[in-house]
Amino acid sequence: AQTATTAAPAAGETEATTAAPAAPAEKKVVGVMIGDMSAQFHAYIMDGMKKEAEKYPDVEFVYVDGKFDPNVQMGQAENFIAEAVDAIVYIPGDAAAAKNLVDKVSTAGIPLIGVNTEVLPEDMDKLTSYAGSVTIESGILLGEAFAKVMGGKANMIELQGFYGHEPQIMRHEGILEAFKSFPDMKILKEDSGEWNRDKAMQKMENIINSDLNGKFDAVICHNDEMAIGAMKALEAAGMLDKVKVAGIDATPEALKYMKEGKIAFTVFQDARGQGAKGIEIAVKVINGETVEKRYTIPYVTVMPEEADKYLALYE
Amino acid sequence: MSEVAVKPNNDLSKSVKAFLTKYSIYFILVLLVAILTFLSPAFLKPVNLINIVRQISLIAIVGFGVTMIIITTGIDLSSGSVIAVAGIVASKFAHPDTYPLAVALILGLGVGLLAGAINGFFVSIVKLPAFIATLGMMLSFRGVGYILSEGHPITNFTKEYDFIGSGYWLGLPLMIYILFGAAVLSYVILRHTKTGKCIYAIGGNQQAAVVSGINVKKNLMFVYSYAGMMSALAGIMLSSRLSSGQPTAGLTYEMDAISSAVIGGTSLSGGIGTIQGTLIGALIIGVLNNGMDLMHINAYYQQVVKGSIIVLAVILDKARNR
Amino acid sequence: MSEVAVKPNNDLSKSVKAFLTKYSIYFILVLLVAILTFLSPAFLKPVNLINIVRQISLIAIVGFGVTMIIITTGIDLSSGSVIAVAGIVASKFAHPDTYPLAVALILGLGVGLLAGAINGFFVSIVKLPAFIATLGMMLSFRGVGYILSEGHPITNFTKEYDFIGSGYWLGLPLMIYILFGAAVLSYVILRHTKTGKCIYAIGGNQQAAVVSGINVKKNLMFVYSYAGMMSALAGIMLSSRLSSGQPTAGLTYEMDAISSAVIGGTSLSGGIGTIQGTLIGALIIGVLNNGMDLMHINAYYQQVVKGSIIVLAVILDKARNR
Amino acid sequence: MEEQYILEMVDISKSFPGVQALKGAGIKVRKGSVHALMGENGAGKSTLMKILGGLQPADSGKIILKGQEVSFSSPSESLKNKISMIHQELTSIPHMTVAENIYLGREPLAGKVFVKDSDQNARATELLQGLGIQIDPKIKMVRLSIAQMQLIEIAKAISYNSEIIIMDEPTSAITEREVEHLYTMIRNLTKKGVAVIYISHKLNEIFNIADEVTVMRDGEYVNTKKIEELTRQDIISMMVGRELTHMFPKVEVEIGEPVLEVKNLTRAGKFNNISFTLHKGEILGLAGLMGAGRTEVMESLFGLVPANSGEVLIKGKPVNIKSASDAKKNGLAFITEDRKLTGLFLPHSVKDNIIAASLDRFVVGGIFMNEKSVNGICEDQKKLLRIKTPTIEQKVKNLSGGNQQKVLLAKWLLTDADIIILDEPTRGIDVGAKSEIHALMGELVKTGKSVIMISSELPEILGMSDRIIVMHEGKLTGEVSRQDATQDVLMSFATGTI
Ligand SMILES: Nc1ncnc2c1ncn2[C@@H]1O[C@H](COP(=O)(O)OP(=O)(O)OP(=O)(O)O)[C@@H](O)[C@H]1O
Ligand SMILES: Nc1ncnc2c1ncn2[C@@H]1O[C@H](COP(=O)(O)OP(=O)(O)OP(=O)(O)O)[C@@H](O)[C@H]1O
Ligand SMILES: [Mg+2]
Ligand SMILES: [Mg+2]
Repeated sequence: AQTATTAAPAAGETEATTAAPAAPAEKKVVGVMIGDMSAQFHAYIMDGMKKEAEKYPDVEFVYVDGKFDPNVQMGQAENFIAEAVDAIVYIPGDAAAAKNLVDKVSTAGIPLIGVNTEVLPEDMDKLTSYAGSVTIESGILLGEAFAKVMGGKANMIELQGFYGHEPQIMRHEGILEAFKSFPDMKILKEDSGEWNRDKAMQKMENIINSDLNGKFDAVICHNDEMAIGAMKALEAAGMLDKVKVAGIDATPEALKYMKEGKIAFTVFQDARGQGAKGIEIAVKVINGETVEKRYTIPYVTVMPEEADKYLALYE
Repeated sequence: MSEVAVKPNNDLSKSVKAFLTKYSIYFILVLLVAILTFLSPAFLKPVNLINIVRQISLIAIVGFGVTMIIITTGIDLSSGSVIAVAGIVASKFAHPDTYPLAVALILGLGVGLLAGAINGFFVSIVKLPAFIATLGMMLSFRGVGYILSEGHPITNFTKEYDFIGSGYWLGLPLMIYILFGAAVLSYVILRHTKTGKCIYAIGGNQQAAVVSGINVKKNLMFVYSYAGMMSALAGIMLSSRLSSGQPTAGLTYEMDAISSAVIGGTSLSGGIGTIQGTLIGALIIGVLNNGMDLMHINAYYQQVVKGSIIVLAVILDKARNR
Repeated sequence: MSEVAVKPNNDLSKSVKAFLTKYSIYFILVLLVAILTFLSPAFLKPVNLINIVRQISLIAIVGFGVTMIIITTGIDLSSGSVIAVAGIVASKFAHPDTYPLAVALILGLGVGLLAGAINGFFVSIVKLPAFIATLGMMLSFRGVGYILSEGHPITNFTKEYDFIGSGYWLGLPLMIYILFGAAVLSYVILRHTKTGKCIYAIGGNQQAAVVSGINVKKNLMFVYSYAGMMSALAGIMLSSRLSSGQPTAGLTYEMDAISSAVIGGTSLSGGIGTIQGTLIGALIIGVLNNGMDLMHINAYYQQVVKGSIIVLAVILDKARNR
Repeated sequence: MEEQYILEMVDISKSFPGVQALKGAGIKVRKGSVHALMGENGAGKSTLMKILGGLQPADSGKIILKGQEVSFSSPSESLKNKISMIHQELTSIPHMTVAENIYLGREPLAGKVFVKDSDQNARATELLQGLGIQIDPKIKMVRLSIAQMQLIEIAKAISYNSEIIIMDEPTSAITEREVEHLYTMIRNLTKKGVAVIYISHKLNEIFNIADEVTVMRDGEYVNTKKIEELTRQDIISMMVGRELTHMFPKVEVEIGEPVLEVKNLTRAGKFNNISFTLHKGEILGLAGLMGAGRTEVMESLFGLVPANSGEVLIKGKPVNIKSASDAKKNGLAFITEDRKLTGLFLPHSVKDNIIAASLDRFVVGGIFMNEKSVNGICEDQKKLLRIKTPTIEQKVKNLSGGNQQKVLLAKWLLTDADIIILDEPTRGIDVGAKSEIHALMGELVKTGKSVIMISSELPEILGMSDRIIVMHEGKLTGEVSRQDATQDVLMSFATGTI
């Protein structure tokens, strides 16, 4: 990858001076690679980014949608390298598949700021900075809080994210990790709601009609969208008083349902905070300021009584 | 001019065979139900059957419009995106204390009609292949959905709007009545109206239809607009069922709707197809999804099984067109 | 009746017109490039052009196989799933210190060949509509991908394997050479071999092909198997490019491949289409995606623009088939 | 028998689901002879030949080729045994070149894989020149007229250098001039010892070219005779199984006032200044050679393709017909020449086909179809035209050609039009059905309707028309009354030699 990619910034500079009249005057550009704009959570990160970005009118921020396809993200990174942007903010759709992308960007000498999702441990060093959490922790928190809510004993259904997506894999691992110390927290059935309220609702309806009916008392979901879907199916079947549902993200809707007692709890991941931090770091980097290697924004378990506090964040 | 053409060898076996081939798709459904009942006792409970019908109602409703389109030798890949756009538009007007229910419904259906008319315009006036026209519109409409919703779900509906997707009447979900209504309407249009005859004629032989004085453009416009409206209806139902109008709603529903139609005997080369077939096709898909869940088949294997059974169903049904 | 309809009668304008219609798709690409160069100075830089070609190499390679399938009046919806399965299989054998590179390549391509042959079997022997057969296999193969990978990405490759997707040779990415090789191979097969003539003949008039003594089944088996292998090649390249064999790889790539073929002038009703057209079609899509990113068009609007331009390109290209 | 048969098909049976197409049928063909195979529509002629061509397997029976029993499981085996075939259905591949079409499946190869295009084109040029066909082998098939395509099919069948060539209705799309040319080609072939099996519904051709005639009826062998031993009437009664007295049953009707006047109708590149008048109760014959532009005139008259200039008057009033529905409103009906391409809805029922041009008449309440009246009227039409079908729900694709043609007629008669345009109404139709259709034309004019009949069969034109107009290369070249018309007069107008 050496020959051409190292040539990229050089080529960029020479061309920039002789560029067409349409070229804007010296405005710095930050490329922002969203993992998947259709994912609710990433949309909230982007909200945080856009809000923060308003503070820097002399920097242009370009948002692109990775569609949860690492190949698309790779292409976008290549486009940004070709364009010789000043920094890239990057939400990986997938850690394993981010390896070459990280290599390319760092070889090209463009600062790369990771947000929300970690890349592989051996690649973390190549990031200029990282603002986010450790994905597996969300699963651990979710599992631990559920154990607490259920008194250490439950028969659960696990609704996972889209199979093969990074957070699905890590959250599942986290949940199992948490349950190691709670041997009576049993998962009766694993299935996927594909991050999606619609799919989760259908899955739950079918499970309710299966022989598992009456045998489970908790539904643990990899995100709030699926938790809401499961909750709606349970509510329609009149089972909500016997079954507890929880997810991750603390979306406004989930918080609202928590207040109504329909969802047990959620795990807050500061989407807007992460997004804002990512933008802030990027601006610092292009202004030559020093930044830390890592800004950890921890997950927080949110119980119903705190719902209002978190709802206020979305105002 | 000889009598060779009509000479049955054995009247009984022939009529049994004719009956079987004519209704083969029903037998596949019955067979599937029988197997699942045997394997999972929970399957045949009324509450589960109601559940299945409610779950398939969306793809079946989309499928009715798509069936008409396929009969005219077309296809519609944009249905899933129309579901999203219509759901979002209706949701925007479904907040409490703003407009009466009718406004949300009319605007939601209206936007579907418009989307369908755009497809129809490209297919009938510009004469593009339906595949590429609706593929382009699949992308464009989805984008419009994101733009209208700014990427976020639209929530907080009136009680009436919520009732569409979650309400019950006489012990049955309202969605089942809507499904039934859409099926009857589509059936009557296709079987008992002049438009229906024109749809079949266009699909059977478009040139002959032109020579026979059938207004091909007008009828194609109707078919695509109607299908757009059916997708919009499904979009409204979905947003109400989920209490949320989402830009990601209905992703890949077009494939399920097309599969329902094709499994139900609609020919992709046009001229052949029925609404009741599509309903059965959707039921086969729904029964499969539900049955595999009830039997706790591993999700990875579910896809393999589903793919294989779709192919198998079509193989078994092939005799019909022989 | 009495109005003037068409009045050319001008030899020069006629031949210009013939030239334009024959190469209309090239002009659309040139037009697009001109517009983008004007709007975004970064566009025409060599490194960006190389980027575009590398980015489209996957869908173009898949598109070459799909083009042949569409020429026979078929379609392949399973390409995306084959990408995943082949990528996973190859990845499994690409760990350092296990097997030589050839093993990963042969097994990866072999699994694609097998998947293609399964499609071919259903289409040519069982005589199912290609749409439904490959739709079923799309689901099944995707499931197989999950089963083989147990839902996790497969990582940690040999240097040689990594080189496929990230290596450079003489200043150009290896992927571009592979694209070029696949294009030439496919072009030669389609244009200059007996098999190619058979493919066009089957698509142009299957009955005619049969009576001319062409073995339709054998040729269809070849076409689907070849397309499966092309998808597998793309799958191997993708897994290497990402250093990771993933069960979710290639989702919806089949639609991009089909779009490339259709934009490039391949007719969904069969008998018409070229490899160079598909390459141009893929370039149009790639140039669009890249250009819109460079021009900083909002991602939501990008979808609307992309959908509209696909439709527009096909409208402009339509003259060709008149 | 003085000479050995090159081919014997003995006791061949074949059934399709619900249809016994062949019951012990057979044919014996001598080397270097033209053997005509005759029979009504659906008698099983094509099926018998498809078995010989390897397209369909026989259920039972024997094929003996040059003394050896053989069986073919695919067309390529049959081709290898030096049997080639011109199929009843045109089998060209539109977007491939003429040369590619001719050498399909046996392209000249380099290294067993690569096609030598220039070789192929050279061979095709040579072949076509040798046969006197002026068509560039490098142009795409889609640019040829139907007649030219049929010539290419003939050339293709000959190019296999076969010992037996089957010609299943080779002249259905070409006119007298090309037919003459075909005769020459066939005579050259038989001189070289090639045997030709010739299927046609045109008795003229049989008497012109055949040495022997085998007749089939209802899937069974009836008889084989030398042509010298036969009269027209003999063949017809063998085919039909009864006497058929009136061949062209011309009904005398009083000709009334003009109902249709066409003035200077022109469409660039297709036809020029076409003017003619049609009267009430008249059958106007429109004759001409292939590509004369007859169909094109009617397409413009019917509003399917706009003309550039000209005037049309119906019952004295100028009309502006821009679509088929305009045409229908003005009392026109158009039975097109290619019933499969522009006439019928093959996958649909007889009933749905019959009502397709008169849907409005069955609509109740603005939108709904009145099924009861549909069924009643379709049953009436079925009886009236004697359409042979078990029920009106039968799919049209399962009917024989003649009955399909009657369904097409029924569709247009139901519109109750006053001016009926019949374009090649009896193409590919057996003598029995043909005379029924002719009788029907008589019935129509008796009730005061008028007919324009395009036909490439001069006997039909001469037998049926009250008046005949002739076209040549897009121009009207002559008009003759029934009394003055002879084959010679018409031919000289049609070839533009007057
Ligand atoms: N593939 C098929 N499936 C079912 N029936 C068939 C098939 N092919 C032919 N038949 C039937 O077999 C009978 C014989 O048909 P065939 O085509 O051999 O007649 P033909 O003598 O060639 O008639 P024509 O003069 O109209 O060409 C007819 O009744 C026809 O409907
Ligand atoms: N839509 C069309 N596209 C291309 N060619 C056509 C079309 N319609 C007719 N032709 C061809 O144009 C030529 C003139 O057509 P036309 O059918 O009017 O001649 P005709 O005198 O009616 O001869 P025929 O005896 O073949 O009916 C014919 O060779 C015909 O095959
Ligand atoms: Mg025949
Ligand atoms: Mg004609």
